[in-house]
Formats: sequence, C-alpha cells, structure tokens
Amino acid sequence: MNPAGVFSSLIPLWAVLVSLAAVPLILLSSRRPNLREFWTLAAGLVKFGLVLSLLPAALRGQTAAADLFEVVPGVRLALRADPLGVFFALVASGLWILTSCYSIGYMRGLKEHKQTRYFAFFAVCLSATMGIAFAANLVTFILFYEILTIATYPLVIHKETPEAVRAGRKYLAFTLSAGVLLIAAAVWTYQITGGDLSFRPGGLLAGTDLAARTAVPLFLLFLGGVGVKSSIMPLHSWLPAAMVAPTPVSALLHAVAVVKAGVFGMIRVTAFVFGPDLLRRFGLDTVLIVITVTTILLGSLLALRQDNLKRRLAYSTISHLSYIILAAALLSGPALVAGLLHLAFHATMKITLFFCAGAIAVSLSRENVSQLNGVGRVMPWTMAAFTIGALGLSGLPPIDGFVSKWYLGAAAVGGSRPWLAGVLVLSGLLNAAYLFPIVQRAFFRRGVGLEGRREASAWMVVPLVLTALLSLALGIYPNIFFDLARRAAAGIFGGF
Amino acid sequence: MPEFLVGHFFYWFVFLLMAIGLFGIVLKRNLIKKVIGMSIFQVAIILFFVASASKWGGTVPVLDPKLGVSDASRYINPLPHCLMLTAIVVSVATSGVAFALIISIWRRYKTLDEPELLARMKNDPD
Amino acid sequence: MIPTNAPALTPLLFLFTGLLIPLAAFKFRRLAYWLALSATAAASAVALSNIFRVLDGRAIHYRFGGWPPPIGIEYVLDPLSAFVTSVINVIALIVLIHARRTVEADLPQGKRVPYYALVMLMMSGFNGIVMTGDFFNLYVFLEICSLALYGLVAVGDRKSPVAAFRYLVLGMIGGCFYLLGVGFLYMSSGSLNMADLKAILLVLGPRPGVIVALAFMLLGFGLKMALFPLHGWLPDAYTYAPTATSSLMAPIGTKIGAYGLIRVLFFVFGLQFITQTVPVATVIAWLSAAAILYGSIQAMAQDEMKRMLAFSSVAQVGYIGLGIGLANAWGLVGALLHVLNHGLMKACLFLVAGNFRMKLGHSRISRLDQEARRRMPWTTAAFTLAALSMIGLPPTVGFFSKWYLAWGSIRNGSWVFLAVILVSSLLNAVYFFRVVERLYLKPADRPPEAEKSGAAARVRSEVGASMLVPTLVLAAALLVVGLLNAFIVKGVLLKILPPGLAGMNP
Amino acid sequence: MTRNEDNPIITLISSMVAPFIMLFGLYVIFHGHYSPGGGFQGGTLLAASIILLRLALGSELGKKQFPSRWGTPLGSLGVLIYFGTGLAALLLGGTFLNYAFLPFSPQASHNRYWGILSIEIGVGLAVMAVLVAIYDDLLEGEPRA
Repeated sequence: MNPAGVFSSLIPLWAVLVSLAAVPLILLSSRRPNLREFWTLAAGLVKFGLVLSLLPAALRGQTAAADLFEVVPGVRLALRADPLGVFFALVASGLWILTSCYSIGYMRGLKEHKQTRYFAFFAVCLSATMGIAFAANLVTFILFYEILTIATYPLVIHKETPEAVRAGRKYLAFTLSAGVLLIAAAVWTYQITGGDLSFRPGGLLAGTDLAARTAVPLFLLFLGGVGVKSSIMPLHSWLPAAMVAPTPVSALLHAVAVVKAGVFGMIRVTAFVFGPDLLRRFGLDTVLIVITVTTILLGSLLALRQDNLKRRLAYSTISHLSYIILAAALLSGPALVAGLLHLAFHATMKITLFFCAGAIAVSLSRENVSQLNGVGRVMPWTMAAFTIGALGLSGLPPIDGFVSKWYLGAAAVGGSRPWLAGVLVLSGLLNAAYLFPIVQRAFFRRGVGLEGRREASAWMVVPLVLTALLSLALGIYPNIFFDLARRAAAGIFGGF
Repeated sequence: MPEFLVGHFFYWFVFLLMAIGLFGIVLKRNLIKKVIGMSIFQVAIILFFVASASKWGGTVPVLDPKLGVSDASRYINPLPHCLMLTAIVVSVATSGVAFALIISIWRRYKTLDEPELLARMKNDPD
Repeated sequence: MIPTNAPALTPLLFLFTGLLIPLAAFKFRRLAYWLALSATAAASAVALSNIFRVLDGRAIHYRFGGWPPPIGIEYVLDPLSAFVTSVINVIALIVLIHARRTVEADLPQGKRVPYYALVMLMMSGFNGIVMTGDFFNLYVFLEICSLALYGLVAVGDRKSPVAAFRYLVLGMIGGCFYLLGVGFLYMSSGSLNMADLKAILLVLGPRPGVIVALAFMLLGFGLKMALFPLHGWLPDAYTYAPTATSSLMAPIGTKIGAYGLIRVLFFVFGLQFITQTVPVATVIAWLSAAAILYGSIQAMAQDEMKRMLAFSSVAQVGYIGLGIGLANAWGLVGALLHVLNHGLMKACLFLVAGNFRMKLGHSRISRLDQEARRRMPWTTAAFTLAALSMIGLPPTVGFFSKWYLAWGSIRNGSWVFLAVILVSSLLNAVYFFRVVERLYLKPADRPPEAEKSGAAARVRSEVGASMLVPTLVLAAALLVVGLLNAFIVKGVLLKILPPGLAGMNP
Repeated sequence: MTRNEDNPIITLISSMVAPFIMLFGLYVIFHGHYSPGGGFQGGTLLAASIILLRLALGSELGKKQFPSRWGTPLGSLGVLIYFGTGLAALLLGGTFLNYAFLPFSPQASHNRYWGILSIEIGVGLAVMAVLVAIYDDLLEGEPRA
C-alpha cells in the first residue's frame, strides 16, 4: 500500500452513510412494516454493492480514500478503504443482508415490540462498523467505535426486562470504560507523534524512539480500549450477559460486527499503530500471546459448562476471537493472513450457529442445550446447518474453519512458537466437546413435546442455510478472501 | 517589627473590621445581623481604599487657588474616592436587595433565625 | 459607526434596553419580552461580527469619554473577549426564545417586566465584564450582573429567596475580595488598566502586595464562578431559581468567572508569574480536579434534575479550571472550547428540565418514566444527546473538550489529571444514564387510562415550538460544533492564546 | 413605627425642613460639576427629603407628593438621561460619553460643562427615584403603621 496506490474516492463515505440514511426512512415508515423492512434490505444491498465495488481496487493493493475535514488540528475525518478495511467491510456488509432477512423472520415470529427502533439502531450499528473498517486514523476510528458502543445499547436492552437492563448496564460499564482508555491512548499517541494519528502499515509509532516506560503503559491502554469489545479474558464478561439481546443482534453484532470491530481495532493497533518491531522490542507480543492463549482455552472450558445455548455460543465466540488476536500477535505475514481468514470464516460459522439458536427459540421456545433432544427431527434444515457450523468451528475440513486454523497452525509452527499449534489442537477438541453434544442430542435422542412443531419461517431458514453453505463454499474456495488478506498482510510485512 | 506594625496600622484596622464583618456573616444566626456583618465587611474595604489614597501633607483634591495645579503632590489621590463612591452605591444596592430578600423570607417562613429557617425549609415540600 | 464602537456596543445595548423596558412597559406590557429578545439578537449579531473584526490578532481599543488609558476607562475587543461575548450572547438568545413561555408559567404578571429588565442588566454586566480593560470597571459590572442575578433567582420557587440570600452573601464576599485584590494591586502599581498593569507587573515582579492582590482576586473569581470549594451557593440557586434564570445562569454565569481567571492569569500576570513565581496555576488545577470528582459524585446522589445539573455544573466548571490550571496551550484551548461546549450542553439540559417542568409539572428523576418520553419524545431525544455529550462521546462536543484537556494534561505529564478527566466521564455516564434509562425503559407506574383505548395512547404533549425549537437547536449544535470544532479551534481559539504559551504546536 | 400617633412637632418640623433639604439637594446636583457634590449626593438628599416626609406624615400622605409607582420609571429615566448623553456623543462621532462632541456649543470645553451637568441631573434623578423605590418596596405589604 504505497502512497501511489491511494486514490481519492467517496465510495467509502457512501458505504458508511447509506445505512445511516436509511435510519430516517425506517423511522418514518414505522407504521408500515413491509416498507420499513424494504428500506433495511435496500440499504443492505446498496451497501454491499458499494463495498464490492471497492474490492477490485483493494485486490490490486490500491486504496480508496475519502478525506473529509479536520476534526482535531492535524487530524482529519478520513476514510480509507485499504485491503484490510475492505476485508472487514465485506464480511460485515455481506452478512448484514442475510441477518436482515433473518431479523424480519425472527422479529415477526416472536411478535417483538418496538421493531422500528430495532431496525433503526441496527442500521446505525452497521454504519458505525463500516466507519471502523474504513477509518484512516485513530480519531475517526474512535468516533465510529463509540457510535457503535452507543448504538448497540438499545439493541442489547431490547427486551426491556430487568435482566436486559442489567445486561445493558454491564455492557455500557465495560464498553464506556474501554472507550475512555482508548481516548487516553489516542491522546497520548497524538502527543508522542506530534499530531499525527493516521494508521500506517508497519506502525505509526515505528519511527519514534519510545522508551519502555512509555510504550508499555500506552500499549496496555490500547489493549484495554480495544480489548473489551474483542472480549479478551479478564474483560469478557459483558458478552455472555449481552446474550439477552434478540438473537439476530447476538448473531451479527456479538459474533461479527461489534466484537470483530474490537478485534479489528486490535489488528490496527498492533500492525498500524505500534508496528511489529516495536512490539517485539518490548516483548509486548508475548503479553498478547499469553492473554489470548488463556482466553482461547478458558473460553472453551467455560463454554462446556453453559446450558443456555446462546451463552455457550458466546463463550465460544470469546475463545475464537482470541484466535484472531493471537494471529495478529504472532507478527508475521502468514499469521496475519490466517487471522484475517478466521475473522471472516468464524463470522460465517458463528452466525450460522446463532441463527440456528434463534430459529429454535422462535419455533420451539427453547433456549437450553438440555432441551434440544430430538430437535433435528422436526427442524432438519436448521440442525443440518448447525452441524456444518459446529464442524467448521472444530476445524474439520472441508468447512472454512479448517482453512483458517490450518494456516494459523502453520504460521505458529513456521514462527518460533510451535507449541501454539498444540494449543490450537487442544482448543479444536474442546470446540468439538461443547458443540457436538448438541448435534448428537438433536439427531440421536428422542425428544418430548415436539409434536406438530415445524421449521421456523423461510425468512429465517433460508439465511441460515445460506450462511452454512457459505461456510462450506469458503472452505472449498477461499481465494478471494485469501488474496485480500495477503494484500493486507503484504502492506505490513512485505511480500512473502 | 514595631515599625512594621505601626507603619501598617490601617491594614490592621481594615483587617480587624473585615474579621468582624466575616464573624457576623458566618456566625450570627439572625439574617439581619448577617447583613450588618456584610455592611461592615464592605465598609472595611471602602476604608481600605480611602486610606490608601491619603498622605501626610496632602489636602482635599479640589482645586485650591492657593496651591494651583502645578504641584500635584499637595493633593491626595482622588481616584480611590471616586472608585469608592461607586462601591458605596454597590453596597447600598446589595443591602437593599438583601433586605428585600429577608422580607420575602420572613413572609414565607416567619423566621429570620437561620437554623430555624433551615428546619422549616426542610419540612416544606417544594 | 459599528466598527469603531464595537467594543462598547454590546454592554451599552443591553444597558439601554434594560432601562427602556420599564419605561416602555409602563404602557405596553407585552413589549418587554420582545425588546429583550431583539436586543439580545442584535447583540449576538454584533458579537459574532466582532469575531471577524479581531481575527487578524489586533485588538480594538475604545476609550470611554475620550480619556486615554491608563487614566480613562478602556474597553478592549480582542479575540478572547470577542469569543466569550459571542458565546454568552448567542446562548442567551436561544435561551430567551425558550424563556417566554416558562416566564409566563413561573412568574405572576406583575413581575415579568422587571424580570426582563433584570435579564438585560445581567447581560449588560456580563458583556461589560468581558469587554472592559479596567479592573475597577470590571468590578462594577461584576456587581451589576450579580445584583441582577440575585433578583432573578429570588423570584423562583418558594425556597428561592433563601437560595438567593445565600448567593447574595457569598457573591458579596466574592465581590469584596476581588475589590480588595484590586486595591492591593492599585496600591502596588498605581494603575487599574489591564494592559498598563501587565507592563508594570513585569517590572515590579513578585512583590508581596502583588501576590496578595492575586490571591484575593482569585478568591473573588472563584466565589463568583463557583470553583470548588467555593461553590456553596450554586446548587440551591440553580435549583430554586425559575427555569429561565437557571438556564441563563448555568451556561453563562460561571463562564464569566472563567473568563476573569483567564484574563487575569494569562493576560495580566502572565505565564511566568502564575507558573513559576507563584504557582497558582497548579493550585487551581488541583482544586479543579477535586471539583470534577466532587461535583460528579454529588450529582449522582441528586433526585431533582436541576440540582443534579447544578452539581454537574460544579464539575464542568472544574474542567474549565483544570484547563486554565494546566497553563499550556492545549489545556487553555480545552478550557476555552469547554466554555462554549459547556454553555451549549448545560443550556440544552436546563431547557429540557424546563420542558419537563412545563408539561409534567416536575423534574424529579425518580418520577420520570416512559410516560414522560412518550409524551415528549423530542425533548427526551435532546436530553439523550446532551447526556452523550456530557459523557464525552464522539462526535458530540463533549468529546473534543475532553480531548484537548487530556492532551494538555499529557503534555504537562500530569497523569493524575488525565485520570480525573477520564474517570469523570464514567461518573457522568453513571448519573446521566440513570436518567436516560428511566426515560426509555422504566414502565409508567400508572398505565395511562388512554393506553387501553388504543389510538389515544399515543397522545403526545410535547412543548410548543417556541420551547422545542431552541432545545433542538442546542442539541443539534452539540453535534455540529463537535464535528466542526477544529475550525473553531484553529480559526479562533488559537488566536486567543497569549504569546509564549508552551506547546503551541501539535 | 408601630405607634400611630400624630405628633405635631414631628409633622411640622419635617414638613418645614423637607423643602430645604430638597433645595440643598438640587444645589448639590447643579454644582456637582465644578465643586464637591454631584448627582449621587444630591439625589440622596432629594430622596432623604421625600423619605422624611413619608416617615413623618405616614405613607399615605407622603405618597401624595411622590407616588411610589413613579419609582422605577423615573429611575430608568434618570439613567436614560445619563445614557442618552453618552449616546449622543457616540452618535455625533465621538466615543461614548465623550462630551466634547455634544452639540450644546461649538466650544469643546463648554460642551463638557453642559455634558457633565446633564449627566449629574440624570444621576440625581435616578438615585432619588431608586432610593425611594427601595424604601417603598421594603415597606410594601407591611401592616399599616
């Protein structure tokens, strides 16, 4: 990504704004649900189209940049669709369309209240996610990061039960504190660099001669800032609590957009703010690796204990997010490629699983694993998709989870830390241990009270089958994502 | 040290007055007495300014044909007096407002005793 | 005419209107409000245009009565005074538009005319304080606006005279301390003109008289701007005053004290004096940090919304004080930006409280619930936005004040202050989300009768346009000013900074 | 204040003294610009004479001479005279209150003379009216003495 590869274009801006523009339309058509959902879907399609139109340039290693205006002296509100950003945007906007369809089925199936608010804030969340993906500097990043924090809150408390309100408070307490730390870190960086906060491949701070007593606290501030959303281990407990949200929210936001925004922020911080050299110099990569390995294993172990299906999936998410951070912490090109692949592939698989959980909740009103006996008989499509997702998360071919885990393992072995491959294998086994029993219950045990129950509506089943097929397809043909990830990694670590 | 004390006698006087005033404002329970304290406090400052203008051998700053205008040092500095004229007006206005407030407090709560007033306010719904 | 008289124009305009109102209202009672409003509008226009007059960095000096300084009274229009007058006049304009209905609701007929006259005198005082270049003249205007404010507070609730009396006592002490400081300064230097004094003080150096003068003046300003721990009068005064008064006082009143501090510390005594010779800047910074924490914690415990906002003002004044106390370029920029930002936020919040009082008859947090939101969706939305800004979330203005203040702290290596700023945004989040959560999530205690009859359940009783529009304008301004803050900072605020301030460059 | 007895000595003496106080007040106002005195002092004397009458004759009779509703408007008027003088100077090309630009006479020094006089008159009027208004307002609503 040399400066020559940067060209000016407003497409990133439109990609951010399109769902924001849909918000007033959604609000205005609150009395006409069909029109309202049309706006959501239209915005989703347009957004996806815009992101797709950025893809060819990104694959060539070029960057579309939209410079707006100065927000803080020396720092402009600027969007840059670099390969990394396009990668994330592609995943989020693509899955938004499917989630929107699913949401329609889910919300109508459960006759949820305040659907307008739900769809409106969902659109805001997507805008913020695009903004995070395309943010060219830390200020823009923080801007959208905080918008995402706030816009997710109404979705978390959507049910308005005391439990939901409590979860909402917890969510805000964690994320707002994180935002504060991130701001502190950004201001400090601003001071160190003398007013420059642009993300730069290889590290914004790489040229500065930081002392350890500056670099380490600064990194910890950043870690606290982006670590909450990416739910690394001591900072994770908001995520299981936030599972009281409607399932599509858990699916897209708490498996893809919000948490991946945290992970994405982590990649930005490690590769674009600090840079590999600096991290290595102060041993910060080791810190990160220790944290993530702990999170991976503990997350999986905790998932074993959960009976609530969504909470189980949440702990699984926690552990899988750390795969990606682990990949970033390995500080090598292949590892980053593997991490990015996992960012995309985990999204497809986890969203499938969440969709399935939601479909079960809608048509059977069941939320606990122990109640799932025999579900496979009445909801074959749903449980088939679930099986694909479960296989993928455990890392079995030909699902896409295998691809990313394979590369990650290879990168770990190729680097100087082969023992990490053992961690990966172990966690794969744990994944299987907490996901396969569900499949087994669903298909091989006799259930009670299932007479007359059917699949959920097509609005829900079609998206979840599609995401499952997508997981399968990407497992067989991951090339586009692979190329894009290579481009992104090449910008940082050079060709390899 | 004695020269310092004697040489700055008007400071001591002013500070004494200020202390008396503050004593009245802070420790007296009756609101009227607080206002009296305020007045003493303000007078102390007015005196401070006026005193700062005086000097030995100076006279009233009104043009005296015998002295003429050439020797300004024979007159005392008129500026602080002018300033204090304004300050007096301010203090009159402040006292006026204070008394008006006291009257309306009295009408509502029938007391000017501060602890009593606070107790009655506490029992008073908004 | 306007360019040459620009510095004196706004104070005189308000003074004139303040005098005209009682005379005009002798015959036409309704005229009072419109006179006040048009004067404020004109003053806002003049003040805004003044900014462009001084952008080249040259101050416009205005000699009262033609007497040259330092003997005569001089008015100075420089970037600082142009900025501050613009802020206070524009906010006053917006609040006054809102005030018409609340004044009608809060005050008996006979008190409305004097009320507007007092508002004009208060504005005259504020503008005069900012424009004058003479310390004693500043005192006079300080007392003019304080006297007007005592009256404006006292016409509120049943308890308001007591609040006003307490305010009067402390305000009087503050004024007297300031005057005493001026006296010491005059005795040491023989001058009352700010520009003149600046030159003299350079020669005089830290003489005891000068230091005592500085201490007394700071004490005076501290009392008037309610800098912790001198804030005792503020919560009661804000709570019991009529809505219109508290929404004028809260965004504007405390800013004047902040202006005074900036003027005296940076433009008269100078950086060297306040940071090295007598490190008062450090004292102010620590007191402000304490104010931020104390105000935020107190605000959490309040049930009455206006009282909560009052304590939040104590905290926000602390932000401004902290920026001043940091005594570097970005701290001061943060303080100045916060003067604007806090003005907008607090005005918006107090207008919201006024709207609630108007329609619900109270502004008690414990009695707010979804019902309030259903009846007043726009007011609630404005509150939410202002709350986000108080917490300091981008892209609202609150975020950017915190940004500059945090930067100023880091520049000085003051990690404690950085921590205070960050912790306080979380505290703000606690006490504002408490309210937001109630408004959106707390089910109405008594389901409205209309709920059962379907369509009627959606009865909205939002306040009228004359109250709603100012509230929403302020809320929108929070976003717009936030996004465009770099223009304000670079275009105006950086030109205000006194020369030689550390860390001019980013 | 609570004893309501017509005391002829007080009534008579204060009725006789009041005009002289008033006269002296006017003297002080009109000589304020070149000898000690001026609007503040003169206005206070005028107010003193009026308040004296109110004290001595009772509010009812005392207000015949100067109704209390005049207080605020007259005060405003007084300050407006002051203000108008300043404004006239401003409008005629000088700065606010720069008497040299007033139109009374072609000679600047005479203009200053007249300018200060008009200021003093305004101030005197304002001080008188406001002091009486303060007195009246504080008494308002008291049980009749």
